[in-house]
Amino acid sequence: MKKDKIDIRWHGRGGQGAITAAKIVAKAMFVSGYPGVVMVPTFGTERRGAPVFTSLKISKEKIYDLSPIEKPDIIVVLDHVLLEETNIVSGLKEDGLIVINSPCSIDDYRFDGRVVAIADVNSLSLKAGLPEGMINSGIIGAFAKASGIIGMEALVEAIREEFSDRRPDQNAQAAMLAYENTIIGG
Amino acid sequence: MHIIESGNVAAALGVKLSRAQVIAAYPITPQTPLTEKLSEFIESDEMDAQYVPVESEHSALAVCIAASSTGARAFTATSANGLLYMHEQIHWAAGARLPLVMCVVNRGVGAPWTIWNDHQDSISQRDTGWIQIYVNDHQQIIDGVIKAFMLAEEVMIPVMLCYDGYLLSHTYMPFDVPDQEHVDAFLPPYNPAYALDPSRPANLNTVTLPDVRVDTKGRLAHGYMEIRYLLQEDLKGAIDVMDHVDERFKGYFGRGGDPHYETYRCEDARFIAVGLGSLSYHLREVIDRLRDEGIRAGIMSIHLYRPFPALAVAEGLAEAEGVIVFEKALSYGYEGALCSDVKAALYAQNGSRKKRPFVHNYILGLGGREIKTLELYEALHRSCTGGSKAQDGLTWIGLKI
Amino acid sequence: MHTKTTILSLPEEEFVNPGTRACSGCGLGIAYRIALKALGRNTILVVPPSCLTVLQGLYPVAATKLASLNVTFASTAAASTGMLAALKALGKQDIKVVAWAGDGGTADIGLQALSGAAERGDNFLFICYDNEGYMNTGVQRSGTTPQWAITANTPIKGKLQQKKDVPAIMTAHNLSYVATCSASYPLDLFDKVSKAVTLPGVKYIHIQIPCPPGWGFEPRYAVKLGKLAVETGLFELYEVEHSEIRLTGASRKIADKRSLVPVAEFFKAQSRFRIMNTSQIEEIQERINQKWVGSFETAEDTDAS
Amino acid sequence: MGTRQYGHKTSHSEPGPGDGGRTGSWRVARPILDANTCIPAKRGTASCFICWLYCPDGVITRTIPPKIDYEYCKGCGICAEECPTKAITMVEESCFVQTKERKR
Repeated sequence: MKKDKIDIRWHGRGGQGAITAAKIVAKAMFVSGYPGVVMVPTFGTERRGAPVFTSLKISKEKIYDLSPIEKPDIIVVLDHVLLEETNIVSGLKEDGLIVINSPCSIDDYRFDGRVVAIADVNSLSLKAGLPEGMINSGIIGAFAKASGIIGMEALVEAIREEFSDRRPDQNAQAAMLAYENTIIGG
Repeated sequence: MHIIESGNVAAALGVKLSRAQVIAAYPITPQTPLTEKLSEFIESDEMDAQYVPVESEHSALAVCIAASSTGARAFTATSANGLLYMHEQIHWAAGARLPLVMCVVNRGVGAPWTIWNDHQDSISQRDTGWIQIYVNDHQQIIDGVIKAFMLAEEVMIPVMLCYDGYLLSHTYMPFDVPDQEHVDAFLPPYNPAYALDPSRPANLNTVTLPDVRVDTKGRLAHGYMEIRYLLQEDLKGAIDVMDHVDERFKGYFGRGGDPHYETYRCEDARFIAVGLGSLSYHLREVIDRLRDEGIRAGIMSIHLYRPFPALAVAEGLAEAEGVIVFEKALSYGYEGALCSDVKAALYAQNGSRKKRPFVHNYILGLGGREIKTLELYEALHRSCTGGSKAQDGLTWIGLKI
Repeated sequence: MHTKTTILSLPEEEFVNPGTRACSGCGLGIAYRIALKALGRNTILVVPPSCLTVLQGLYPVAATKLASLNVTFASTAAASTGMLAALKALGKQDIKVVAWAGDGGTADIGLQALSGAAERGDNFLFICYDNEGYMNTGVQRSGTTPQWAITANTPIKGKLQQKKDVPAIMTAHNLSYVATCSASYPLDLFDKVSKAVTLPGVKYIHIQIPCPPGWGFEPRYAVKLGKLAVETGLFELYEVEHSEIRLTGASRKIADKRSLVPVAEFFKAQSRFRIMNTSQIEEIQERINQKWVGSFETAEDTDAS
Repeated sequence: MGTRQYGHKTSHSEPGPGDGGRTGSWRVARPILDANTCIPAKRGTASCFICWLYCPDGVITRTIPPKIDYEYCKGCGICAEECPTKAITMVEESCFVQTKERKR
């Protein structure tokens, strides 16, 4: 997926770190030659555990429209259970990609011909030495593998910077593991 | 150095770089991350300032008023009802001619409660004698804070720097953080002509009579009305001072050049949309689409709302056939306040023209109602193609009633 | 231990110019003059709207020789905090910040900011001069107006509620110093103000101010009325340090002598209490008696030691 | 900006006497001190000064004998009331007006 403008919508639960994940990708994209980067979180009374989403717009030019993404190129789902609760894939472009953190088989997911990528980020993150539930660095690895829009070097650097005082090595390792173990299908 | 951060962090960095000495704030969404960041800078000794966690917004401005009167550079920030709770103090700070800077992270006001963005909070403070500036992105926030201190201290009038709650405050985008060294060179320390001082005792803001009166040295001192007249004159003078500040800033940092308003594709425009804040950037998408369709439209994004640069605005709109004002606030019972201001500017400045442009007014996005690009397009298209008869008075966008 | 100030040791320098707009016989004039002597020149005052705003003078003439900042009604304590923060930022911490608010500006509209500053522990002295009503606006009731007082907005029945005990509220904030004073006991006032400014955090001094027009008596009796309030035991002079209350001056003497002047004498000297009947006076007398039981008992212990 | 040379742009007051004018004109009765009864005057030493202590307007000096500034004394009478030896008496202002007229 090599475009001048890419819209990525991140779905997670309050407290899961979807915003941080999107922010890390934003930083990495910015240093990789996309001067137009805007990350617009869900606004309002977020509560821990409630479904949230954040819009990450990436462009070769400055972005002036800060409205939420309605037709994403990529959807990233930090918790596969959310797929059952809300219509997460709404607006996903026909040639779009959906990246899911899920322990299930890739064959369990069908989205009208869109490309699906899954990684069991929960167990991979545990394997990397992160505490239970800390999956926002891992999902970045899966995103990188599935989208191919950005190299892991820039992402790992951005992850290390973001988590400089919170297990930078393990977070980087989680992203690497997820990158290596992402299955693409659909 | 470029970083990607939220608008609130951009503001906090601007305050830190400006070396504000006293900061007082009371938490209110969506301002909180800004003042939390400042408390973090101060507690970690990254910033040398006094942080006062007050018990109300009224007190936040009280702290700033007294600190500024005593000779310190002071900053506060708030939103919505917090700003309204300050109202008395807002007037006071202007009357006392204190160069405070306050970020207003725009939010709708209750009732009913809303935490989402519109401009009703700051627009309703337009008659207080403060300078009011609206910015459109994070670069303008951080630069705006630094410039605001200089402007405020040049004219001794407080400045409200307004930016959209959530849309800018909680959104992340890249911006350049100027070096401390350069900011120090640009913005000298605050050094007022008089600050409260036991060795030069004076009583400030004492009861002032309706008429002039002779002082202790036999000189004539003004009455209340002269003090207020001077505020008005100096506010008007601030329009030019803002030009100088912007020019100076450009000299140091290479950015700026649109102190009063920013235009996009207005050169040959038959129709010009007018707006404040991030909305005016959002409208660029629509302008591009209209241009693609052969409609010569442009957008004027007002930065300086008070003092209102009426002459410049009228000049900017002089060749337009239609002016379409998009607003996230309303002077209830009439129309959008900006629309009235634009009309007044056109009336006063373009009086000799045979034909003034039609002026349409759209109200949208109140209480955070999502502003869809398509709806903006439809509205602007309607105004541009329907001529002056398209819609008189005020039209709501996105209303589901 | 502070040595007690006498008239002869009281500083001669005056910090208030003559010819103020204060009413003839205004108790505030006495208290303000004396307190400023205790504060000295290296002080900045913070003043909300009140009779003091008028006493301090109209632009461009200042009756007070000290620097002073007029602030909005509700913001006195917060403004004091801001001034303090600026002085700290500018390295001028030797300058004393002293707030002077009336009872309305303290007990009513100013209480939130005062409580906030007290909780934060900002280092300034807050003086409430309590003339027991909104005298500057024409004698309306305030939170500290005593029960049964006729005021402009309790014109027939008098105030039905009892006086708000602000020093007790401030004591509950665990301040380093809380004291009550009266304009009629200037030396006690001088000593308390002198002591307060040496202590850390917010210090609170509550001064009772006889007000000839508001209370309804001839100006010449201003000092007498203030003394009567103390001698009847209705208003006590005390100070609180480390949560310990200690009676001072004339109130200490009452405890020692275990005798109170009947409170009826205080009420009868003022027209604001003209509607009070015997049973109302007796009820208040009983309240006063109850209040003093403890102090009389302690006095016995003191005598024994 | 302003056409007159005003000292300040804001309400900035500087200390000076007589903000309320010559407040001596408020007086209906004038305190007159009898040096024969006044304690410091009689003793010739610094003593008493209760009148100085209590004067709400600071118009009595701490001198021997104490002097009253009639330009600003509002005539409240607290000094007369509090004087322990009743050395100060309040005399109606009209008496002084008549005296002046007689002199003319």
